[in-house]
Amino acid sequence: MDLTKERLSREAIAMRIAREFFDGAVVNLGIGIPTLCSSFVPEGMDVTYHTENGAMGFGRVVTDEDKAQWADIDLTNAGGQYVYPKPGMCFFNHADSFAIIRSGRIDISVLGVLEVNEKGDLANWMFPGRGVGNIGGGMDLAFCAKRIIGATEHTTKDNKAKIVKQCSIPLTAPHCMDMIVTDIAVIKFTAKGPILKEVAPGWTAAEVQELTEAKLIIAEDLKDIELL
Amino acid sequence: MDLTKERLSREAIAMRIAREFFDGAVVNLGIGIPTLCSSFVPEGMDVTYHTENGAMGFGRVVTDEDKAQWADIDLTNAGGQYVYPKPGMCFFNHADSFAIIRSGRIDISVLGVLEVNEKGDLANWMFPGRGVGNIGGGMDLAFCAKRIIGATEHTTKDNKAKIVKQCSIPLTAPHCMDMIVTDIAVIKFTAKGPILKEVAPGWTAAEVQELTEAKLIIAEDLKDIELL
Amino acid sequence: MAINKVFNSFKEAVGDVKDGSTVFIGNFAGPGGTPFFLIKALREQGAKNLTLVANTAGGIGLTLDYDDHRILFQNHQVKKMIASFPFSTSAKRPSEAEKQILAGEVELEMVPQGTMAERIRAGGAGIAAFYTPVGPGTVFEDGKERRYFNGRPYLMELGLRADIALVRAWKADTMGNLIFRGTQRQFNPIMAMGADLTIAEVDEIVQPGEINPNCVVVPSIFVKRIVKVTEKTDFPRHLETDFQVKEEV
Amino acid sequence: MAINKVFNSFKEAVGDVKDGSTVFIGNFAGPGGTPFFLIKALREQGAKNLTLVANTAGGIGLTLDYDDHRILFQNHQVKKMIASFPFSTSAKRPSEAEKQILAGEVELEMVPQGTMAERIRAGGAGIAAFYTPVGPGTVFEDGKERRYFNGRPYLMELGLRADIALVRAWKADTMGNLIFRGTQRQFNPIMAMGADLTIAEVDEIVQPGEINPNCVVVPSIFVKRIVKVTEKTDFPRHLETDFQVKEEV
Repeated sequence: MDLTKERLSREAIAMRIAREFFDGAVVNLGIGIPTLCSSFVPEGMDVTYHTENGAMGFGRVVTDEDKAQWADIDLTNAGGQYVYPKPGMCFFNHADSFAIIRSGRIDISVLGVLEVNEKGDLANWMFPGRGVGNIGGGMDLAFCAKRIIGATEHTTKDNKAKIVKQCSIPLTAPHCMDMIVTDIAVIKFTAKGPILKEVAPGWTAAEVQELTEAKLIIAEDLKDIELL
Repeated sequence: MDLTKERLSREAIAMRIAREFFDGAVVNLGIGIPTLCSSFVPEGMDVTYHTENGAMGFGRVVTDEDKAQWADIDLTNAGGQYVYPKPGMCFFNHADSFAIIRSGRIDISVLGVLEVNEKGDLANWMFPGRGVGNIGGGMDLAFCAKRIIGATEHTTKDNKAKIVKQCSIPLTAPHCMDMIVTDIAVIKFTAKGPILKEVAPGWTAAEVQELTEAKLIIAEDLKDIELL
Repeated sequence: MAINKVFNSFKEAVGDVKDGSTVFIGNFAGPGGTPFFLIKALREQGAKNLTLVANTAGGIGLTLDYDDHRILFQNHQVKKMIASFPFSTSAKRPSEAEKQILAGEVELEMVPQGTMAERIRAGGAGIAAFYTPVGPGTVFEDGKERRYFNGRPYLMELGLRADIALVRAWKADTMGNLIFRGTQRQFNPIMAMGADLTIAEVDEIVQPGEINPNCVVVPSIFVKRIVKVTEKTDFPRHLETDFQVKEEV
Repeated sequence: MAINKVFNSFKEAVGDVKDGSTVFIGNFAGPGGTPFFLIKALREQGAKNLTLVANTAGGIGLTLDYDDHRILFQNHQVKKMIASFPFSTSAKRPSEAEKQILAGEVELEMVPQGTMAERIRAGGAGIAAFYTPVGPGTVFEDGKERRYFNGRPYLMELGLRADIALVRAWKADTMGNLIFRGTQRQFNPIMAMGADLTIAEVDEIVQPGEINPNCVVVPSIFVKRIVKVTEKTDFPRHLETDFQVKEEV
């Protein structure tokens, strides 16, 4: 197994996930790779972002060069990053924010992943090795958003599989994953099991399986990940 | 029993109840006699009115002569009457309005009375003789306000007692009444039973008891109702 | 494509309401906050066997006499009414709803007003049920679970959702953010939250950004369709100004 | 006597906080919406054995480094923490709260964020408990009642109240009506609703009537004390203007 083989960047993972967005979609982006997705939404597509701390319809994360003019501690996303104001945005309290989530009004929730198993159970809140974790708002999203997409490197820093047979850390939500996009694969979770739909350019299904503990079903129409 | 003996007017009942208000009190006034109370609050006393339909801190009911200038269908009390706007008033939705009631933040709720029994159970929502009724927001108030004061004529139009041994119509809330002010008496509900505290000028305790089915305890310091 | 939820007519906005739908209607005691024109359009549209959820069943006679959802009863479109104040205050002028309820043609579920508001809010917030202190020991306890918390009795009440919400607001932006005027607000915001298809009748439609984002009462996500009122009603309203403030009242 | 809830100093406003109190603190990921000066005053005041309820346990390191309620841990005033995001994001820079929690000096109750918000809202709304779809099949189900509604599993969660709420708002009128600026709002309005004594730290105090009554977010009835911030903080904020709007972002 060639572990030095080129993988997709974090931006490319975000780019692939952004292709799942649609005009009019209401999307919640978790901290990390998920936040990057907002930079790759096609021109002319109207995606509305929701953030747990009580805002919708705001713009992208403020760039470093814009911070002097645009950074405002009263306009941040769930990761505490500054975002641009945008016409039509609105604010609401935390109970209303989670009323939106719990009542199934988030079309797509993009979440980070620590482990996901064959059944689509997600575990992403307990820090590996620290014995502690932050549940935050991820559990509400994982249980209640219409569609959950995972965004992650395919393996841990020490090359352990993240797509496993059984999760070893506490779950965020059972049976919640719809799809996961990693730096080498796109996998869809189904009642039959996880289906490998796409691989990173230069990777084979067998190579992806080798870095995956869960048994993958190879899609008949398996193809290379397309980013645009 | 002299049924033609003079009784207090509806305004006088309201006036006596207004004496129970205090500076800073949050008060909810029901439809009918209760609404009249707001006209008799002493000068300089700050009483805040709450209404079920989502407002607090508004003014009195708009007078007939002021209607042309001040009547506005978007500024009404629970009886649908126009009220004056007042600096510091605010509006909220119906869920928040009853959150205020249910969490015990109404100091005094003044309610109409059809029947009240010795234990202080209140029945005031089923129209007598029609077999139908409107529960409205009265039940929430009767269960949750800090103090419930009843406002009513002492007897029905055909001279039947309203203060009874057992309520004959469905309850609004059990054990909720603190005090009732009628056109001939002020009665306080206690664990020992209803105590007759005040009588209308010219009335004796015996005369009040005669128009009352429930057995009244006569207060040692029984006195005439004072309105000012 | 920029989101634009504006519909050109009330007729079009309610065109696809199905027979058997559950419909929230913003309503309290008087005309303020009632979506008359949507109600009128729904009568013309004609959907039958509706379950209506509103504070009154229309035509209660407490204030002005006007055409609210009583016209849906007159047109025999209602199968069931969920309300806190369903009956006319005058025995001499029973509403059409009252007649149909007493004749057994329309089923009535009466709910204490605060419980109704909380049930609607729970439905919109993804909460299946909750425990309220209101009702133990009364006829409203019938068929409900009683449970004690800290020694106090509570009743379990279920969240309530609707297929359609007809709401009245003051202004909307084209994306669907809503603001309200005074006590017009009442049930409207929570009903907007709790329906699959929320349709708002408003006095004015503005561009996104024209409503101060700190003042938005109903976030756009809850609203699917917006229609502007063009016809004048003859109720007293001072739309041209903010609320005037009268000192010493 | 006109109601006036303005206090002249933070010290005075928190002067009577008792040992053993449960305290809500408005807080999310960054400095926006956190009542720093009230927290600082509470540290000086010194009440011990507090139960804090806040989204984080302070000093999480997700954004800027600043003195939030971590100073209450540094001063050993906390007995129990209820939070959704209690730990530092960096294993190398564990917060003081984290050390005390892991050492068993402080008890931790971790609650999913939406459940925490709803529990606070329920406490403020007189609701004893509610059923949420969040949590079945996870460790957060432990010790809770599971119940099915329409075939879907829900967990029963209890309302949560506090003795004191320390909240941050933008402007107050002297009667206690509050408005907020952007995402500063977060937990603050529901915490204001759910405490016996709510104390608000604000940028500006105005006369009654100066806040548009249609825009009030927290009705005055929920707020008991107000204190104006006079010291400047050096976080980026553009208080002098409404939110500017950048097109095409």
